[in-house]
Amino acid sequence: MDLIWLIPLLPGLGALVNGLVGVRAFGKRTAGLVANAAMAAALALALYAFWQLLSLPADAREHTVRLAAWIPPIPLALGNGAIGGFTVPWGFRLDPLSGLMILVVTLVGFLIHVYSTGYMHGETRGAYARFFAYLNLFAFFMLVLVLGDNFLVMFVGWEGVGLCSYLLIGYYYEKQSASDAGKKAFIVNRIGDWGFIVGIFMVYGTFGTLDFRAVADAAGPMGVEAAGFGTLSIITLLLFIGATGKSAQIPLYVWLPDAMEGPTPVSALIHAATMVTAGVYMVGRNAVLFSHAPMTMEVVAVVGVATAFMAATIGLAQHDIKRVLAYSTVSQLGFMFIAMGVGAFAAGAFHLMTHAFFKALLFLCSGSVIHAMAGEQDMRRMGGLKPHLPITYATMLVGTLAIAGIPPLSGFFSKDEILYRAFLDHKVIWGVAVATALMTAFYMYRLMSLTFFGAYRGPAWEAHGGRADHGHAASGGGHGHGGGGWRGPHESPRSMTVPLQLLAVGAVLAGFVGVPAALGGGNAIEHFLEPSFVARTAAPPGATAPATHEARGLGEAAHAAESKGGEGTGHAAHLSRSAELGLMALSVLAGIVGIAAAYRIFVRAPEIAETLARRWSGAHRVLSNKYYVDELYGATVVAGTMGAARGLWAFDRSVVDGAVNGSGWLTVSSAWVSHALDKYIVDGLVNLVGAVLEAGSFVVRRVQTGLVQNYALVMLFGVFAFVSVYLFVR
Amino acid sequence: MVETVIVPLIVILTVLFAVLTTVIFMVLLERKVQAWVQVRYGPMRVGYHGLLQTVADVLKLFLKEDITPARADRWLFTIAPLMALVPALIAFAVIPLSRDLTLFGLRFPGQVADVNVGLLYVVSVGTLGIYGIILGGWASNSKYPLLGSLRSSAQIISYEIAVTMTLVTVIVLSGTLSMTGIVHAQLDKGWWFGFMQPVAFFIYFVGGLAETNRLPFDLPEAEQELVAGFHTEYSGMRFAFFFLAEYTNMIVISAVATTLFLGGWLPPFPNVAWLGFLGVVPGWAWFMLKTFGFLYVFLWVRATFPRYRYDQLMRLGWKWLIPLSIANLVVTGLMKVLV
Amino acid sequence: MAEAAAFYILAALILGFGVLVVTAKSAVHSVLFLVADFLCVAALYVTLQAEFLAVIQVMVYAGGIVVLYLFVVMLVNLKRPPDAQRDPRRLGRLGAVLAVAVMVELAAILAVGWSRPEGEAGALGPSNVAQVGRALYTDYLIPFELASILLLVAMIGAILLARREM
Amino acid sequence: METETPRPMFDTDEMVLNMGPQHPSTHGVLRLVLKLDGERVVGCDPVIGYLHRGIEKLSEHRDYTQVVLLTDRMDYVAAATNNLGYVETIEKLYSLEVPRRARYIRTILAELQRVASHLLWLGSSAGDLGALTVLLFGLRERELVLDLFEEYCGARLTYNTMRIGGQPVDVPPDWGRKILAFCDEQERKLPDYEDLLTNNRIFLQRTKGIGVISGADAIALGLSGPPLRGSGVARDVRKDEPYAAYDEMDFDIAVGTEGDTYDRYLVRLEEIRQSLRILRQAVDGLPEGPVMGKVPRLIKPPAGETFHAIEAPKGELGFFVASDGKSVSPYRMRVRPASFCNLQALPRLVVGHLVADVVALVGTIDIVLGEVDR
Amino acid sequence: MITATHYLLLSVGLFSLGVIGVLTRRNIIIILMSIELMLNAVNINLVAFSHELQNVVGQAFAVFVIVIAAAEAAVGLGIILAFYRNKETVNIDEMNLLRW
Repeated sequence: MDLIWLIPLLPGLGALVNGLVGVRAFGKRTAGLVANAAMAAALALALYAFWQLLSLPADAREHTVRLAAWIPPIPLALGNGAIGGFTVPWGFRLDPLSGLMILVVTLVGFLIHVYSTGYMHGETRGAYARFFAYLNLFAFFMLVLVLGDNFLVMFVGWEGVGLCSYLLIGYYYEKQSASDAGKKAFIVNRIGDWGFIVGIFMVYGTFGTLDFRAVADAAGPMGVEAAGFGTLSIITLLLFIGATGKSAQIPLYVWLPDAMEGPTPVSALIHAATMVTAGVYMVGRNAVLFSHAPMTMEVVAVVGVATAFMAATIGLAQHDIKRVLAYSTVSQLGFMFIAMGVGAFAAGAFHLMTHAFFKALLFLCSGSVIHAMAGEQDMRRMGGLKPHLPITYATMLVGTLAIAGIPPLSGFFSKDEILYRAFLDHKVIWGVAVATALMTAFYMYRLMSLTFFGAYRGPAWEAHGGRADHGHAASGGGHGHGGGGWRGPHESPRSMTVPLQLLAVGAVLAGFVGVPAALGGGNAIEHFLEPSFVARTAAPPGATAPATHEARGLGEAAHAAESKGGEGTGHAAHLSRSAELGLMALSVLAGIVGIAAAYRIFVRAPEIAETLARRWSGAHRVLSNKYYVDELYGATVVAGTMGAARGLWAFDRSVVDGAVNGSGWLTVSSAWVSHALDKYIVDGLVNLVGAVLEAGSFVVRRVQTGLVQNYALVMLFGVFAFVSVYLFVR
Repeated sequence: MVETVIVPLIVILTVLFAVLTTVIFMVLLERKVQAWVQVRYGPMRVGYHGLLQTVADVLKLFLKEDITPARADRWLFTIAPLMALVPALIAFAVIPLSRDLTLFGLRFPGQVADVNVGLLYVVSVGTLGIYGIILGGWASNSKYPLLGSLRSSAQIISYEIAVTMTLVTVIVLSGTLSMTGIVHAQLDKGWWFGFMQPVAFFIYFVGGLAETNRLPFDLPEAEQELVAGFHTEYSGMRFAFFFLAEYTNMIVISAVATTLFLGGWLPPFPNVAWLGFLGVVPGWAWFMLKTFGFLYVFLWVRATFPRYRYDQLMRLGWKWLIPLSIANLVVTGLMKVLV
Repeated sequence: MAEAAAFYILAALILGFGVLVVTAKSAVHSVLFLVADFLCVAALYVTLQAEFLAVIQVMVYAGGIVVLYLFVVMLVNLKRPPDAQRDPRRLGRLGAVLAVAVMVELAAILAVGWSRPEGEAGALGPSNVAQVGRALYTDYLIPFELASILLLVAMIGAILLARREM
Repeated sequence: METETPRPMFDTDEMVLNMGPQHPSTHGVLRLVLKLDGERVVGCDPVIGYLHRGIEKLSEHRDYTQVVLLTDRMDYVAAATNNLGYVETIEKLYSLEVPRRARYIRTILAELQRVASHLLWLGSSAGDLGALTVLLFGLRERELVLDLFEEYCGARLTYNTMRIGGQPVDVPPDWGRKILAFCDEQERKLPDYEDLLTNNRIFLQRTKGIGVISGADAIALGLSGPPLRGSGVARDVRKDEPYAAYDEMDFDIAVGTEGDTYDRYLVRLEEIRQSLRILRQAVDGLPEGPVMGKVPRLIKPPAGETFHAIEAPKGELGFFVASDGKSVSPYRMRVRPASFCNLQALPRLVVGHLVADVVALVGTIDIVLGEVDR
Repeated sequence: MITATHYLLLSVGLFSLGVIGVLTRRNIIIILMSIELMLNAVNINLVAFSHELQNVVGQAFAVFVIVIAAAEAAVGLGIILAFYRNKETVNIDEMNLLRW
C-alpha cells in the first residue's frame, strides 16, 4: 500500500513518454502499448492495494503516504509564523472511498484504453500518440484527484482533469465546433472552480489545515448548522459550486453535451465514467462537512433532482446518439447528487461505481455504432443495425437494462438504493426521481430502438459504393476507414468488442456488491465505504445518533459506534421491509413502463412518435433545443456586461417566446394576450433597461479618452487629495 | 594646506602629464612597432628617428580648420569629443602608479585617490566613454558615423560584460574593490593574479582589445567598410580629442591590467627572497614597464591579425567570452570556498 | 560648511538638469541632461557616504539604462516631429499645476510638521560596499534573487519585444 | 534565405547604400549600389564606367604597334600579359612566326607579371580584411618583380614590352640569375604569408564559406582564372590552348574544391608557386637565338578577323581583332577582359552576406577597374 | 547643517519635476525618462534616510529601485520600439487605442 503513489505516477510516466517522445517517434503500436501498459500496471497496483485494504480490519482501512513537502514551511521570521506555517505535502491516502475510485478509474480506464487502440486506429501516427498521451495524462490527474489526501493535491488533480478534458474534447482541434466545445468546457469549469477554490480558502481559514482527515475530524465535533446558515454551510455551498461545474449540474451542466465533440472513448472515460463523477466524489469526500450543513444538503438534493429531471426530459428529444447519452449522464449525475443530498453518501458512491460501468459501456457501444456507421451520429439515419452489430447490440442492451434499473443488473441496486433513501428524505424528490427513472428507461430504449430496430435508414453503401456520403463527411476523424470506402455497417474489431463484453459483465455484476438488506443482501458496499464518510472523533452531532443507528438496520454495534457522526443526516424514518420491496417494485415498474412505452412508440408504431412530436410541438421544440439554456448562457454570460441589455432581450426572445410557443396549445386567445403582453410590456421594460444602459455608457465612455496622461492625472489627483487631507485635516 | 591641496595637485598634474606624454609616445610607438613588424622604418623625419612626429601631428591637427558639418547638432558635435576624452582621463584617478613616495619630507601618495570602490569606479567611468562615441556619431547627422557609433557602442557594451566578469574574479581573489588593496593582495599572495587567473587575464585582454576598438576588433573604424567610423565627420582639434581618447583608453586598459593582473608597481615575484634585488627598480618604473609591455602586445596583435566581421565579433563576445568568463568566475568562487 | 555648499550646489544642479530634461526640445538633449542629472545624483550619494550606490548609479543608470534610451532615441528615427499631433482632450497644463500643488503641499508638510523619525541609529562604517553586500545577501536575499529574476524576465521580454517578427 | 537568417537588431527598412566610386576598398572607381536589409545585402548592382577611356575605339585610330601601348593601360597591374595577349592575336592574324627565345622571354615576363599581380592582390585583399602587415609584405615582394621588369624594359608599371613578332630587346646580362634569385627569395617569403593567414582563425572565419560559387555556376557566369579554378574547374588556357612557350613547361593547375573565398586565396598562392616553377624552367631552358622574328616594316595584316585568348593573372584575357587588309590600324578591336567577366559574379556572391563581406568579396574576384572599363 | 529634511525637499522637487514631465510631454521616451527622474527622487530619499539613520537598509533598497528601473527601461523601450515599428510614432497622444 505504500506504493499507491505509483498508481497515478505510472500513467503519468506513460503520458510523459508518449507526449515527449511518442508524438514524434513512436509508431501506433508502440504508443498504444506504452499507454496500455501504464494503465495495466496501474490497474494491477490498484487491485493489489485494494486487496491489501480489504485485508485490514474495517476500522483501520486508511493509509496515508506522504511523498514530500509540496509547500514546505518557510523559515520566515515574519510575525508569529502565520505565513511560514502553511504547509502542504504531496500526500496520497487510500481509504475505502478512494480505493473504490481507483478501482473504477483504473479498471474502466484500462478497458477504454484497450478500446481506444481499436477506435482510434484511423488517426495519423502523431495524433494517435497524442491521444494516448492525453488519455494517460488524464488517468494520472484523475488518480491524483481521488488519492490526494488534502484539498490542494485534489485541486491539482481537479484542474488537471479539467485540462485533459479540454485537450481531449478539442482533440479534433481543426474542427471549429470541437475546439469551441473544449473552450466551453474549460470556461464553464472555471466558474465552478472559482467556488471550489474559494471553498478551499475558507476551509483553510476555518480549520487551519487542508488535510481531509484533519478537516473531517475537526468538523466532527462542530454543531450541525440546522438552523442558521453558518460557516460550514458557506464552505459546503462553495464546494458544491465546484462540484456542479465538474459534475455538470444545474446551472453549469451545459458543457457536458457539447463535450461529445471529443472522441467517443473520451466521452466514455471522462465525461461519463470518471471525471464528471469527481464532483460527486468530492462531496462524498467531504461528507462530514456536508452532513453538518443540512441546508446545503437540501440545495444539493434539489439541484440533483432538478438536473436529473431536466436532463432526462431533454434526453427524450435528442437525435444525436452521443447527446442522448450525455444528457443521460447529466441525469444520472443528478441521481448521485440526490443521494449525496439526502445523506446517502455510500449510495451515491455506489451509483457512481455502477454508473461508471454501464455508462462507459453505453458510450463505448455508441462508439462502436458510430464506428460502424462511419462517423454518423444521428439516430434518425440509423436503425436496423442489430444483425450487423450483434455484439454491440447485446452489450448495449445490457447497458440499457442496467441504466433502466431492471433487476438484477447493477443499475437496479444502486438506483433503487438512492430512490429508497430519497423516499425516506422527501417524497417529492422521490416522486420526481421515479419519474426521471421512467424517462431514463424510455429514452434509453428509444435510443436502442432507433439504433438497432426498425428499418435501416442510413446511407446506402452498395449503390454508392464509395464514401462520398454525407454521413462520412460529417465525421471529423473519419474513424478508421482510412484507405477503402465504407462498406456498410460492420462489427467493430476485437480490441473494441472485448472491452464491451468485459464492461457488460461489469454492468451486470457490479450491483451485487450492494444488494440491499431488503433483498437479503448485506449491502456490503455501504459498510465498506462507511469509514470514509465519518469523522474519527466520536462526538455525535446532536440527536440524530440513535436514529442513524436504527436507520442502518444492521447489527454491527462496534461499527455503528464509530460511525455515529457520519451518515447522520437525520432520516428518522425507516420503512418496513415490505414497503421497501414495494418501492423497489415501483421503480422496476417505472423502468419497465418506460421500456414498454418506448418499444411501443418507436418499434411497433413509429408513426406515434411523429404524431406526438407534432401534437406537442412546442414542448418538443423546447426539449430538442435543450430548454434554450445554451442560448441563454450565450446571451447572458458570454456576451458580458456590454451586451447585458441585448442579453435580456435574447432571454425574452428565446425563453419567453419559447414558453409562449410551448403553451400555444392552450388557447389562441391566451397566446395572443401573452403575445401582446410580451411585446408591449416585457419587451418595453427590457428595451428600456437596455436603452438606459446604452445611453448611460455613451455618456460615461467619454471619460475614457485613451490618453494615458489623463489617467495618470487622475492618479495624481488622488495623491493630491490624500496629501491635502494629510496636510489640512490631520 | 600643503598636505591637502598642494600634494594632491602635484600628484594630479604628474599623472595627467604622464598620461598625456604616454599617449603621444604611444602613437609614435604604434607607428614604429608596426613599421618594424612590416619591415619598414616608420616615421623618420621629425626629430631623431621621428621622435617628434606625433608632436608635429598634433600641432597640425590643432591648426587645421575645424569643420562642423551643416545640419549637425552643433552643441553635441562640439562636446562629444570631450565626453569621450574626459572619462578616459579621470579613470586614472584611482590607478596606483607607485607605492607612496616620500620626497622632500612630504608624503606623496601613489595615486590620486584611493577610493574604496576603485575598481567599480574604473568600470563605471569607462562606461561613460560610450556617450562620446554615440553622440559624436549621432551629432554628425550622417549615415556612416551613426552606423559606426552604434556598432562601436554595441561592441563596447557587449565586451564590457565579459571584462567586468573577469574583474569580479579578481575581486573574489583579492576581497577588496580598492585598487591599492588589490595590489597589496597580490603582494600577500606572492603571485600576480595574471598567473592565478590566466583565463580571466586572457578574456580581459581580448575584451580590452574590443573595448578600445583595436584590431582584430576595430570594426567601428574599419576604414575599408565604414570609412572611419563614428568620427568620419570630425577634423582638426575635435578629431584630435577622439584620437587622444582612444589612445588614453588603451593606456587605461593597460594600466588596469597591470594593476589587476600584473601586480601593479610590484616587482615580479615579490615574495621570492633572492629576487629581492628587483626592488631596486622603483615601483613606478615597474608599472611603466608592465604597462608598456601590455601595450606592446596590443600593437603586436594589430600587426598580425585580420579583422573580424561584425557578427563574428558579436558571436565571439556573447557566445564564447561571456560564458567563459562566467564559468571562470564560478570556478574561482568554488575554489575560494573549497580551498 | 563644505557639506552644505556641496549639497546646495548639487541640489541646484540636480533640479536644474531635471528641468532641462523635462523641457528639452530634442529627445537626445533630454537624454544628455538626464545623464548629467544622474551624475549629480551620484555625487550627492558620495556626500551621503553611499559610495557603492554612487558607483552603481553611474554604472547602471548612466552607463546602461540611459545608453539604452539613447539607442532607442536614435533608432526611432522619426519622419515627422514627435510632438506634431496634439490631442485637445489632454489636460497637460492642469497636470503641471496639480503637480506643483502637490509639491508645495509636500514641502509644507516637510517644512512644518516633519521631524526625524525615531529609530535606532546604526553605524555606517567606512566599508560601505561590504555593508550593502551583507544586507543584500543576508536579510534581503530573497528580494535580491527575485530582483535578478525580474531582470532576467525583463531582458527576455525586451528581446522579444524589440525583435522583428520573423 | 532572407526569411531564415535572423535579422540584426538595428534595422528599420531596406536601405540602399552607395559604395564607391570613392571608397577605399573598391579598388578603383567601382560603384556598388547595395540594397541592405540591416547589415545583410539583399541586392547588389555594380555600376561601372567611371574609368572608361575608349581603348577599343582608340585602337581603331592607332596603328597596330601603337595599340600595344594602349593595352598597357587596361589591367595596369599586369601590363605584360595584356601586351602578350594583344601581340599574339596580331601574330595569329598575321600568321607571324615568333622566335623561340622570344617566346621564352614572353613566358618569363608573363609569369613574373602573374606573381606580381597575385602579390598585389594578396596584399590588398588581406588589407581589406585588416591584415595590414600582409599588405606590406605583398608590396615588398612585388617591388622585386618590378625591379626585374625595370631592368628588362626600363619601366615599372606600364611596360610596353612586347612587339608584334617578337621582343624589342634581348634579356640583360645576368637577368636570368636574378630571376632565379628572386624565385628563391619568393619561395622563402611564401610561408610568411601563410603563417599570417592560412591557418589564422580570424582569416578562416572571414573567408571560409564566404562567397561560395559552384563550378557549374562559375562556368555559367563565364568566370575564368582563379575564381573559376577556385570552384574546382581545371580550366587554364596555358594548359588547354598553350601559347608562348607554355607547351614546353611543366606545371600544374591549382584547383580549389569549395569555391569560397578561402579556396580562391589558396589557388592564387599555389599559382604563385607554379609560376615560380615555370620561371625556373624558362630561365634554365632559355634558348639561344634572335628575339625578333621577321616582321614587315609596315604591319598591315590581311583582311580577316581572329580571336585569341591567354591566361592573364585575373583570368582569361581575349582579344578579337578584325582587319580590313587596307588600313594600318585594326578595323575593330574588342577585348574580352577577365575582370569585367568576373565582376558579373559579384552580385551573385554578395547577396546574403553582410556588408563587411562585400569588401572581402570585391577583393576575392580580383578586379582592376582599368580592365573593366577600358 | 544639512538635515534629512533638506534632502527630502530636494527629493520632492525632483519627483514633482518627473510628474510634470510625465503629464506634459508627448514624446513617450521622454515620459519614460521622467519616470526615471521620479525613481531617482525616491532613491535620494532612501539614501538620505540611510545616512540619517546610519543604517544600510536604505541603500539596499535603492539598489532594488535601480534594478526595477533597469527592467522598466528595458521592457518599456522594447514596447516603444515595437509600437514604433507598427505606427511610426512615439507620440503618446496617438497611442489612444485603449478607449471606448
